[in-house]
Amino acid sequence: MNTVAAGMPLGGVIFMTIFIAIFGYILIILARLIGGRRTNNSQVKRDIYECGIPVQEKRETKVSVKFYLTAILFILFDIEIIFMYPWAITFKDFIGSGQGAFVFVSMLVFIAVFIYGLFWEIKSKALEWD
Amino acid sequence: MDHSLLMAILLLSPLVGFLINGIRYKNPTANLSGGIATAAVAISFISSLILVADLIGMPAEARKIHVSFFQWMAVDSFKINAAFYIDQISAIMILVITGVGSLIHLFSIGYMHHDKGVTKYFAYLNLFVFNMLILVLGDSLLTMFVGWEGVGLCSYLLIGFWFSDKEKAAAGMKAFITNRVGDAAFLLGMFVLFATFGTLNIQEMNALAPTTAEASWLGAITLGTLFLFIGATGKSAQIPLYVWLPDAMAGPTPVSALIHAATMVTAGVYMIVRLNPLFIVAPNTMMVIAIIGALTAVFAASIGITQWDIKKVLAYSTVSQLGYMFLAVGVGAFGAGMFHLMTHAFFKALMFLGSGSVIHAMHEEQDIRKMGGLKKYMPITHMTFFFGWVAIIGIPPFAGFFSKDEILWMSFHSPLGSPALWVLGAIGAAMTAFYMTRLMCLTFWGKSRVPKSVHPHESPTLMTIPLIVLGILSVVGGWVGIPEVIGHSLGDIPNLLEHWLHPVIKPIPNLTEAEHSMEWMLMGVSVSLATISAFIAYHFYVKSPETPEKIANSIKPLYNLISKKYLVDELYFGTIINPLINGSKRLWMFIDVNFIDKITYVISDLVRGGGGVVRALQTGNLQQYAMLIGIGIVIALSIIIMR
Amino acid sequence: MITDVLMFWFLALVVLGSGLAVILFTNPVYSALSLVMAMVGVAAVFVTLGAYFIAGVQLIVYAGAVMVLFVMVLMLFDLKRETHSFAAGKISGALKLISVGLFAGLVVGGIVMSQGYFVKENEKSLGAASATQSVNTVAGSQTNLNVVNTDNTKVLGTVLFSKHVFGFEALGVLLTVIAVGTVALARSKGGTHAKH
Amino acid sequence: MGNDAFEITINLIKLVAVFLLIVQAVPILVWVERRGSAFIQNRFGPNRVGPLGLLQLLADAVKFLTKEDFAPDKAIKPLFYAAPVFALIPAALAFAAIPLSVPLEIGGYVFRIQGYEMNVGIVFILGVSGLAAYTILMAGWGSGSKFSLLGALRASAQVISYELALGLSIVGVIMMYGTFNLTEMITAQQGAMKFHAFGYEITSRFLPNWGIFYQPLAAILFFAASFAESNRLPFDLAEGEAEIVAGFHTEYGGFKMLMFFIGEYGHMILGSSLMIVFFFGGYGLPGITVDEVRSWAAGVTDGAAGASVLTTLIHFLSFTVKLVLFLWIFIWVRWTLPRFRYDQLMDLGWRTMLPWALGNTILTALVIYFTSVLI
Amino acid sequence: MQSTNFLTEVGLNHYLILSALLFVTGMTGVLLKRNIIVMLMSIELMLNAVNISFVAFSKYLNNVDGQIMVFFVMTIAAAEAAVGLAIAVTIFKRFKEINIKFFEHLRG
Repeated sequence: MNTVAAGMPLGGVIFMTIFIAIFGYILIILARLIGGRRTNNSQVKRDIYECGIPVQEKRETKVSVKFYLTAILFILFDIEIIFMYPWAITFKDFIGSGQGAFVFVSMLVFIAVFIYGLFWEIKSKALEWD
Repeated sequence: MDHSLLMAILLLSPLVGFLINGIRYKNPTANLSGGIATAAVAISFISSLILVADLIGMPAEARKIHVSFFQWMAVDSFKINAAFYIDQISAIMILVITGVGSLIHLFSIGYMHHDKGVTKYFAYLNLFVFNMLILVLGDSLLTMFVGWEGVGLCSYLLIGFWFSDKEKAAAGMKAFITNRVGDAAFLLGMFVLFATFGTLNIQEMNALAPTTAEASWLGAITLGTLFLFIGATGKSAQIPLYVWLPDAMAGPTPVSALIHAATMVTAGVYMIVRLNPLFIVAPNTMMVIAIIGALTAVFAASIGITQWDIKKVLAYSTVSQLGYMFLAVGVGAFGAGMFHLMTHAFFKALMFLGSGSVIHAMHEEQDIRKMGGLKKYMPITHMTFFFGWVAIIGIPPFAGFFSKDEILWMSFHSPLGSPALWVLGAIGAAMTAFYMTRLMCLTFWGKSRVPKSVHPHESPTLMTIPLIVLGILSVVGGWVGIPEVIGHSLGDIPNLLEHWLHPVIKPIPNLTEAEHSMEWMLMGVSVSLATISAFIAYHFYVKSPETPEKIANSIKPLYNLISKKYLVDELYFGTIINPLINGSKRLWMFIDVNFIDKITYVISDLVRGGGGVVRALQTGNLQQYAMLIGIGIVIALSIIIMR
Repeated sequence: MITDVLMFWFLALVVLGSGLAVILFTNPVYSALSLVMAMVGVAAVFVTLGAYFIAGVQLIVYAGAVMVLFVMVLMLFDLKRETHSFAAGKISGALKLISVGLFAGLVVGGIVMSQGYFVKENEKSLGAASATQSVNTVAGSQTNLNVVNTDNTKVLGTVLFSKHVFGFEALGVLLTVIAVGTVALARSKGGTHAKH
Repeated sequence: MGNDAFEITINLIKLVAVFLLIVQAVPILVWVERRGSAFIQNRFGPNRVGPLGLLQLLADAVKFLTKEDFAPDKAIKPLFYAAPVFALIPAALAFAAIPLSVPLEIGGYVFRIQGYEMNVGIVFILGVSGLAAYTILMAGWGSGSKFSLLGALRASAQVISYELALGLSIVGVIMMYGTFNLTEMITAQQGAMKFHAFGYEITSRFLPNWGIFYQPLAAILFFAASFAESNRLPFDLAEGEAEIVAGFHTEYGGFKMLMFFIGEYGHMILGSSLMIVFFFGGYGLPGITVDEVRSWAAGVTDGAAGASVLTTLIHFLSFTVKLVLFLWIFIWVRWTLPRFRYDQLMDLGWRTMLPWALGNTILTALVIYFTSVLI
Repeated sequence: MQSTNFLTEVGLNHYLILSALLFVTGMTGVLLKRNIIVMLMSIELMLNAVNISFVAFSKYLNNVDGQIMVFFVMTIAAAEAAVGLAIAVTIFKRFKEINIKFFEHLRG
């Protein structure tokens, strides 16, 4: 087959990223130019949103540590899932070459560990939001 | 299904059972954990059945299933794979291990029902089955050694299962340490064989084995096999390393049935049979094996006559029967050895389980002087025990007859054997009949001597099912190896076992054609000897219970010597263990205190002083540490580059 | 192939530039975002080296997961600009810079000097490229750098699940241990040195 | 990128076209959404400007453009302005990797109807769409408002949580087709249902050979997860009006707001396209292979080029029809189902979908193993 | 050396030098930054640098093991980031302090 169109996708990706970025900024600038400046420039307009009361200066919001815990668990499980990809893609080949059982069992062990971790998290209520 | 998966299931299923039970050992219910453990072994049994069925389907010369999972280690030319193979020999073994094993697991559910550590118990049992399978299936001596050590460990753990009792813990340790002596010899044997053949793979070694016999005592193969045999004496309780087995009866009775009768103790025999092409070319080793085997058979049987503990009697009986197996392999009758191994596994496991049933019924009482007349309380146990009894004393057509007869005949007939060995074997057989009948009489027959506080009862169904199955096996188990002479006269019954094993067993060199008349005569002699001594025992212990005591009193010194087990334990303590301990104590008092401790004090003082100086560097500043690492790398790099 | 050369220099510029930006920004959130940029750049570098799957994993794991965590933590605790973003201490700072400089010089010098060695190694292995181990049997030469190599990932998977299967299992256990450990850590109420 | 200047130019234009395809789809989708919701809720919807209110789009665009562009004082300006621009990128980049039709063959050139052909297409798409979390975080933090920040944290936690289920649910699909390449997947789904099991070849005359019949559970999980990924109802917790105003784009207005919209619809289009590629045969016609269509086209038209154009068009049309159906489901669901609570959302992601996806993976592996090993 | 080729012929050395420079950048960050989280990020930078050289060697030595090592390094790096951040967050929650200088007080 002609490899031309297949090509290296990298150039395309970079081109597209740059193109969209430029396109987006142009639109913003365009909107700025067309939208213009209004004369009303009061403080209230330039404040951030605050349910109709004066803005509270302190921005020390209490954020639940759950968010960051979720992110950590996400990383770990994400990697475990990523490890399954090369397995999934080669599984049929392994079966073909007669090593299916070994690869299957090794992945089962891996998944068993994974499930253990998952159920530990569920049991320890780390994944519970209230 | 492909073989690698089946093999993986066969091996891993007990391991998974071990992990499940081992991890959740705190929730003990005997039914659950025992169910898991039994299922695990039963799965193994099913997959081994499938594997063996496949094996039978193959042509006779190519019967072999070889599975290699991964490379375990590789050092230069020394390569060991985690590979396992099933041939005709190991096929028998895996069937026995997983089959008898699952029956014993089933029995244990009932037997250990009230024990606190029941989950732990089943975890150990499963671990044992796993290790035993590795031992049996391993395709190299090193893989086998892993299982060899593993079963030793499990045996230790299970003998000392009730470790809060000091004596039982000590029995476990005794077993472990005695086994270590044998294991060291096994290792040495491995070294010698590796130096000779450059491989530890069993099949390769068997293929490389020379065809001519090695006459010298110091030849490599003779030396290697001798070392291996010493290893086998440790594991299989032969003279001089048999002392641990009777003590091992401290463990739970199903353990004694599984480990110390049916499977682990036969590992030595199995190892020799598996390496038979090597052993057959070392006639000196064979001679040693045969003599030790025969001596052990008689020696242990004589001790068995004087014991009062039901399990001890069975234990010495096991040692004695193992002696027969070694006698068989020693005279080159490897097939007969395997045959006896198999039948022995059936009837001895049966008898141990039966004794477990009795002990269970008697509320942990093991002394046969306090039993008697149990026949009417425990009909099933009695019936199955009866089958075991007739099997072991060699009454035709029960299992033990065929195997024992073949051993005796081969020890007479084989060029490696001699009439003297046959005489020893026959005496042993008579003694076996005597003490077994004695056990039978004192336990089940005669009048009851059961204390008033004990109410014997039949065991629950869970425990009697294995007994019944094993009882049937003890009856029919011998029919797979009906000797040619009998089979010929009854029609055309083939010796199935011999045909099965034939491709993997090296024939005995210079074996002459058997004379049928001679064989019939010897068979008659041994059977009648056994029958006569059984009748004598019956007479002594049922008809006139006072006679044995009189005889014992008339030969008091000899009786005492025998009932104290020939003072072998004391001998070992006096000559080996105590001097070792005393010498070590002196060494400690002199060298350790005066030199080694001093040196360490000086070193520690130096380190402490130096540490005081270097301590200033530990500021807790992470970046400073990183900087020091960086500087170190820079220096190292510049040395490398400037060089 | 001039486009490949240009691509390399462009990516090198992006990676090094955003790498420098990581340590030069005083606002840690900007640092984190430039690190994301650097990681995406590294993924692109992997693509130029023919490691497509690894590049994808780099995107998913590093750029998509690890850095999300960093950014989240920074935003969670609202860590804004710091007046002194670099450590104090003139002498130690100088020492650190000197050691870093020396290190850089030594490594780059070593790489440049080693030219012949690696090239030789390359040719040697190219000559004896075995079928199973060849990631880019053709990509060893510059001209075929861009060919979409179908078997790359499959070879990776095959080797991972045969030769490195124990490392793989060990990592599975490690990840579970970390998952359990971080949850325990995040829940702890502070250490034994509570001096406040 | 290409051999000669012509080809490079075409390829670049193709990329621009793919992007514009998303951008132009947004006003239409907005209109469909408004009319559709009105239809579902028994209202009229926009019907004043132009026929059927179609010109409402134009009016909206004009209104957005003429809005004053400003940023709050507390906002961190570079991030505040960068966030909407970057919101456009991930979905468009990922969408460009999806094959929309059969390659066009004209005069020795082969033009793929897709932005770029990728061998590791799935991994690339997952990786790039994972970057969408940054735009949300940038917008939330750059606004300098606590509602924005809270909304951003919520949204990103939600997006990454469902990325797990998303990634895991397609492991079974990858296992079945043994490839990451989307074109190969589509090729494998062509024609009537046909598979091998236990040594037999099983064919069906009625069902197409689509992934949905092999992986129904994966399809459901994937579809639900792609709802969450695009922050659509019932998973639009990021902008729960009653709790955190409008989420991470509370402070945005005018054209910048529209760009977030484009990003969201882009994700919607991406999710639908992936559904189509993985489970509904991609651009293929149900039960009919590309070769059959091609031979038919060769009979209808004269010349190879004409046949190729016709084939490509037919398949592009097939893809479009499927895409429209799925987008309609997206809209339909939005106006049918109520919003989840946040704890329910996280529960669903971590404790329901993840184990199910895991079970699906194991089950698929088992079935594949035993059907191919057992005789 | 061959200064004419250096710009136009990209080879293994280019990737290695890129990797080395990136590594040094990260090292500088670890040594000099005060914010513990930025230090962790610098460590990630260093690991990325190492990964580049792994993949470069993998390509030029025709051996896929390098890519698998990258896979493993990424896993370890993610685990390290998770634990490192968990510790940093725990300390921050307790003492409201993120400066590396403060961490000296934690020494035993």
